[in-house]
Amino acid sequence: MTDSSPRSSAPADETAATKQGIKIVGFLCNWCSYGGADTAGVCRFKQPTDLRVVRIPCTGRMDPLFIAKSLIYGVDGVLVSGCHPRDCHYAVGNFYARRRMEAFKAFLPFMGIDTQRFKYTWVSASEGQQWQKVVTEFSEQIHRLGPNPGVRLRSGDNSKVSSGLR
Amino acid sequence: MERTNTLSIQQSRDSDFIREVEEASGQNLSKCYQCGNCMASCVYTFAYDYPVTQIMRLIQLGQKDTVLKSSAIWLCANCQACTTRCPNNIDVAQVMETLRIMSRKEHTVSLPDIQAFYDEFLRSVKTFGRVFETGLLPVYNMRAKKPFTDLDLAPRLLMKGKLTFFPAMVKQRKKIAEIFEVIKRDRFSKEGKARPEPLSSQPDI
Amino acid sequence: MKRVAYYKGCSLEGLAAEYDRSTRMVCEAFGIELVEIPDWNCCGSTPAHSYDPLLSAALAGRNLAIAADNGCDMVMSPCPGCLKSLKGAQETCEDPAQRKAFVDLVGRDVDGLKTVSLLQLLYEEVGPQALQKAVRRPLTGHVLVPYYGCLLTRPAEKAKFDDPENPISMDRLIEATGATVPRDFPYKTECCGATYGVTRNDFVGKLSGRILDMSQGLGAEAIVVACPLCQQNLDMRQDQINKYSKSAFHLPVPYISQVIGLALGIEPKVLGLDKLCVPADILLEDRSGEDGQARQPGGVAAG
Amino acid sequence: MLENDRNQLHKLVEEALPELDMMIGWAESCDPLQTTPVFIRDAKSISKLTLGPFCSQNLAGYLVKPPALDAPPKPDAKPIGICVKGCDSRSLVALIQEKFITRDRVRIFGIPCRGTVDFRKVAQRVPLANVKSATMEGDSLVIDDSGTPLRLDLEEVLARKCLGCRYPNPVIQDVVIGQEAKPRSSSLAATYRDVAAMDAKPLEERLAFWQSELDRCIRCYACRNACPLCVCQDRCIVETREPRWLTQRVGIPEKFLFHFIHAMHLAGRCTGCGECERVCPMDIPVTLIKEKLNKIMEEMLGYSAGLDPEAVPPLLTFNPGETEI
Amino acid sequence: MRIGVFVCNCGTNIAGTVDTAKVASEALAFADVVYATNYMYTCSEPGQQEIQRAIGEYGLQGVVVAACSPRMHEPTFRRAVEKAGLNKYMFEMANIREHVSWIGNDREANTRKAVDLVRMAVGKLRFNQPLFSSKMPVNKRLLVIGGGVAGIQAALDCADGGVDVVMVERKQYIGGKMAQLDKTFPTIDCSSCILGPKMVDVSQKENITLYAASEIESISGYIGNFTVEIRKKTTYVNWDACTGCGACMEKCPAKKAEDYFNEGLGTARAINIPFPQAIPKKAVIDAQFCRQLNGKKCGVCAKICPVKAIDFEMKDTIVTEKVGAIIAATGYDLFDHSVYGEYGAGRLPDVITGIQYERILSASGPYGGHIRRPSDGKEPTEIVFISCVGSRDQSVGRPYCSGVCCMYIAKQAILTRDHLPESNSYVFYMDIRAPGKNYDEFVRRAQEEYGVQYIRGRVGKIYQRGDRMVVQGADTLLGVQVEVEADLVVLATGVESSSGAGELAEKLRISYDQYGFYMESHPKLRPVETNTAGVYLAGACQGPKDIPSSVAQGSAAASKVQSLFAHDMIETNPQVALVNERNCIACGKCIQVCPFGAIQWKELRGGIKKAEVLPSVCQGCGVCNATCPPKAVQLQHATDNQILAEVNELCA
Repeated sequence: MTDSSPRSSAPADETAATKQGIKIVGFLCNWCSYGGADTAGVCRFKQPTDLRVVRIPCTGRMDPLFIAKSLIYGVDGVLVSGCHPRDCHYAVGNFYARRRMEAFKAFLPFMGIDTQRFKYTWVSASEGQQWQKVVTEFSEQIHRLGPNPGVRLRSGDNSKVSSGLR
Repeated sequence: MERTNTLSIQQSRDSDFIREVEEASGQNLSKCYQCGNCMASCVYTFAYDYPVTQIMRLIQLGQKDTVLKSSAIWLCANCQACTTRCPNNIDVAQVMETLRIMSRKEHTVSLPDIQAFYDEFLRSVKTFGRVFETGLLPVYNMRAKKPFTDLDLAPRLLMKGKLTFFPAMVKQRKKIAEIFEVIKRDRFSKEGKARPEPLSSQPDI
Repeated sequence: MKRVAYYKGCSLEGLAAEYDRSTRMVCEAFGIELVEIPDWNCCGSTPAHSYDPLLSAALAGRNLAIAADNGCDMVMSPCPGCLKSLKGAQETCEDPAQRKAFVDLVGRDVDGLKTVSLLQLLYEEVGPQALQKAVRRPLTGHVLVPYYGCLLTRPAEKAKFDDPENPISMDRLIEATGATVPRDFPYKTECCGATYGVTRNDFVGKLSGRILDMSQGLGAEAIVVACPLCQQNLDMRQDQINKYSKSAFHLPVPYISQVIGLALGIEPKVLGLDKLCVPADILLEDRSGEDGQARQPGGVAAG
Repeated sequence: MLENDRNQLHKLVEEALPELDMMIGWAESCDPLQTTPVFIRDAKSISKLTLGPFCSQNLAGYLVKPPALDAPPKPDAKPIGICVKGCDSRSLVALIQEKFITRDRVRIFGIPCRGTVDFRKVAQRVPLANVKSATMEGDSLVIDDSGTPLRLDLEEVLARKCLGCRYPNPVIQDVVIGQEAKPRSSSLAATYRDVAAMDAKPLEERLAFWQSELDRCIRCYACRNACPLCVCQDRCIVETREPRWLTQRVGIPEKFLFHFIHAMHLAGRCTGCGECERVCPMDIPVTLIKEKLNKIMEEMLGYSAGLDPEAVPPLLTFNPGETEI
Repeated sequence: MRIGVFVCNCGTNIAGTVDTAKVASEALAFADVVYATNYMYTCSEPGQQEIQRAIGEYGLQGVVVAACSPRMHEPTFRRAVEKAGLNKYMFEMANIREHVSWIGNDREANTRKAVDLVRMAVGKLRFNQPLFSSKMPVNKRLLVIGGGVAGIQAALDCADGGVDVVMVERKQYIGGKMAQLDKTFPTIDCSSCILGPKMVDVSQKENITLYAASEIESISGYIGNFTVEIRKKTTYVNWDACTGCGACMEKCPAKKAEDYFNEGLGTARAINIPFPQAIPKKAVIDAQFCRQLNGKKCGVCAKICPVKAIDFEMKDTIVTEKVGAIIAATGYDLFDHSVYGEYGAGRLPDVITGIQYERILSASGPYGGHIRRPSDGKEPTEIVFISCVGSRDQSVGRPYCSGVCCMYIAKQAILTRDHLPESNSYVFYMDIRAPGKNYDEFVRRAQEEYGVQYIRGRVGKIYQRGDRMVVQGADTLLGVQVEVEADLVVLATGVESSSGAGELAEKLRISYDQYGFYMESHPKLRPVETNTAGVYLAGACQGPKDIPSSVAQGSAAASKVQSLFAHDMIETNPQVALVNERNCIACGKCIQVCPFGAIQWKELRGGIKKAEVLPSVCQGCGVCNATCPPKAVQLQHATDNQILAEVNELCA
């Protein structure tokens, strides 16, 4: 096995996860959902603490590979949120994003990554309550799934699975 | 029920009641802003002790006793006018139905004759599987101590051949009675009550 | 041939036997096969629901289950009260929280069935155009008021048929028979007094009284109904109403199925027209000779 | 029959060559089971051209790889002649659609294809070193390994991508050589049989499968280099520092991310020619990854790449109305 | 890079649930961080000075502030670091207030999260580059969309200030809803008397170009430099020639055209000038009713027109205008009450809307200012007003208060009493919303001096009984059902967004709420600005408003425009896409997806093509960046490396 990362031993993984909590990365568009998250904060709508927000200008900026990168490298969940369709600050950015993320969502499980670890949604700057709901539900969903096993091979698990294709 | 013109809100407030009504009816009653449309639309308003708008208000204030003892909830015919026109999409008729069920359970039915009629009706269903109209009325009249109700109709109905003298019976009557029994059992086991209460002062159905 | 399960309900076995008869005749005339649900039981009506909604759902649901077991996908009930119970049973069955309890009591799920009233069946499966073509004995010249009652179209989300405030399906069917319908009868869906005929006679006097009054004011010769309870209140209790409101109404109250049956040329007796308390012989007058002109209905809303 | 087709090809190329800058085709190689690409400029070499079940390479890529990519064609440049099978033609359409090549710059010699041989499947039956020659006889591949000639049913040794082929006949061509071929599949189900089989497995098994397969990946980038639509070449983000998507670290996550990048960059573009899988030295079924995305594109957005040069690839456009895609 | 981290306590707003000292001490351990501290109020003057001091003292090259939302104070801190000599883009914020301290009480988890967010900000900062704005000239012309009172006010204010104004109005006249009103509350002054002179001003100002009967076709460009295509709709009358003499109207034989100005009460001619004071006073042919245009022989207007202005062959034309700022003042529409089956669903002729009643009251209206009912022309004596029809009603999707109905009902009831002293007016209401200056006094006067009967309750049903209508409602104060027999019922239909508001918003690239009202930048502090620079709002397009508020917003928007136009040049936003030519493979996908046409081909020597971003056109959405296969085009300040750095910090 070529993988020599420190996370390759399973028990250490889990203690770390329990101690550090779950990590969810949120890619939020600056105009709507980042504002929605701010609104939720201003209104003191309590939310789970697992989410870490990356501010992006528009969901149109979202290359699905950012999601792939996050999930492959062990982030436990990825939440992308932007303006409601037709409300995009850049008119059409979220329309592009919707197709790309929808296709990516369908693709993820094929590679063995649980599609439930990724969610995209639309929340406007005024929808603080909706944001609270989205974060709470998604965080609960990720907690149910537990820490992301990632794609690294676990030590001692070198059994080859036959491809059966040839 | 006797109306009082003073109300000590905290003393008579039952906040569980608000929650129970909301849960059982599936309606959010804090949406009601007292526009009065239900009262305006209800054709039975003339007969109510509390018009339906006020029933909604009383629930908001948690006035369980007043609500469950009101005659209004038993005079509501469930005609859906209030539900159809409520600007806040509250299913008012469903709330009234919920209150009827609750008042039954709490033994606070203010109009025993209506309950007696309902009970007689259900007894007929439980016994025959169907309602035996001709048989139902005299029994109800006796129980409600209004022996002459609808007696005036009898001759004409007889002439038109509309009165039947033998109840139509469902073959699987046992199955129907079983449904009644299961419901009764679950209903009271859920409430954690020791003994099923009779439906009214009359023998149990 | 359209095959529809038929849930007639207790009233149609007793006081509303003519509704049952005329319903069967009319459906047969239009090639709709009514399959009476074998060994059907009472839906429990309001008393069951106000005792425990699950009782109501189970009683009504048993009938649906039998219908489904017999391979029917549509159930028709001419009684709006019964229909409400049937739809309530389906709602209970669809509710994830109650589904298990329901299926345990009834033996199967019933949410796949379509449940309709007689009016909806005639309006959607036959339709005014087909009816108009089938008319043998047009009711031209007769002014008839359609009275739908409170439950047939309400609440709109559950009934999923016609308009809750101003339904028009029965208007269109009556017009198809050649009769005239006054515009915008305002009490189309106002309650007639419902089950209070027995317990609160005066309610019926007041509520059904104003329906009779408004109808007469609009020049109606008869009030057409699609509910056995409405019919009892307006027809059987018309004398009681007259006594209560010191009036002298004499308005026949036929069922929609009887009116359509007459127009199709079915014998009045076969339709049970003679069973109505207020005789409806006036409907048998042939006015088609009078230039096809309706007697002008009264009131400003006419036309 | 093959002989006739080859003669026809030679004749047509001979006629066309004076008007062409060059002719790209296949020629026999030292390996009886594989041909080699050949670039013909003078008539003497035309006889090298061959066709048949060993012509597995997709030649379309040669039209767009550097230096062709950086140097725009001169206005007076002659067109390039190219031999394409059904699948290769779709790559050509995709390249025309993305404006990497213009239609009038290519003279397309369409070759209806009855499937190409995967030499690795043959190797499972007979050591490759022993194979002296291989010829087609009807639907059989006859291998001469100095013993009794070994007869293999063509279906047994076809490349995986050929088994569910819907487009054996070129979808774009100027001339056609030989007779129309019958598609092996007409349904999504048949084409994506392997994808469906994979989808049917539990999530954990799928992960284990890819972990084990991709563990072998040596990131040689042969798959990328062979892909006719991987037009970035040395600017590919798996190798750049600006931006730096991947490090040189040898780990499963890096391998996963590399294949995700390859797949996502081909989403809505991949025509399923199978070159990536054919060239993989580690025997990893990498085309399968793209097949899944192709299936998603067809089912979700109703789009198959490489059929219509006028179409817009689905991820480069949108439809405001598609609330639930 | 030498990085300084400043963790804000924000009083107890952050420090209450986050251990800010611990966040600072952990941050100090991050690579490149040479200074970290926590501070009571970092945004305060001394707080900013502390940052500036540290930049000097520790030679900081980048600064991270962990505090509130960057949407709040990013500009503040950028200015602060700029003053200390750093490029303002060498700054990052970690939002540990709205996203941390205010949404959870678990101090330990909050602190952990704050540390993560700071680590991500530091990670991103390492990849930040100094960015520089450029200057662009401002085209000092203004486009006003909508010629109602708000738009008129904005146009006149700007025109007075010397700004060239282009006004586009989709109707054939300006004045909007106010032109249809008889009187205005709470002063009862005549609507056309106060609006008329302003309308005339618009037509007479030399620096206002008016396009009536025109709509916005497309808008491109950006603040300081918009290009607008305006569709001049077919009127079949050459307005350059038309003098508004009205001869055509008099002779037009098609008399059954719909009278839109009078809200369908009465009829109009197919060729029409809707009212005598109309601006512009030009005729328009209604193609639906014109005989000539429906294949019948006519052409009377063409024969009668003294200036030969009639042109049956006319087609829409598109004109292009270039402007530097845009004010949207598209106004509102009134709720269609036909969804209320219980109020007759529009079938009862004597159930009318408030705006119809305005026309009835108006001396220039269909009945010459005499109150009559539409069905039979009789003078009504019993008049019922019903408020909240299509307002505060969830069941019809209009849960908001329209804000003006209470007042206009009071006004109409007062005017009714003035016109018909013997009449009785009843107002069914739920609450009386009269918060303006002299408003509540006005409503009280209706009740106290004019004897208007206010009944607290909604109406359940209206139906015809004989010659009158029965209004069946509730008096919730008494707890009784009430019936009023009415000759005329006036429904106070609510305010809804103007039809087509959403389509226009998409052209303007501004947001609108679920009801179609345009979103302001900040509900309190930026009420007439939008999130799209250079686009401003005035009047009811932003939400229901009465005349004084609409006028005030018109002036407010005008002042915003004039402060923009006070500059000859504006700074561009440097957070735009940039092509790394070495990596560009000239696939053209960025050009294909750019929503703004901001990327074009550029030819290098030897005919090699590369993509090139026009920084002044680019809005910075990053779709190109997400699309580019070799990632040659990078959105500055949100580059792949910057986003990846944030993700990497989380994966570490």
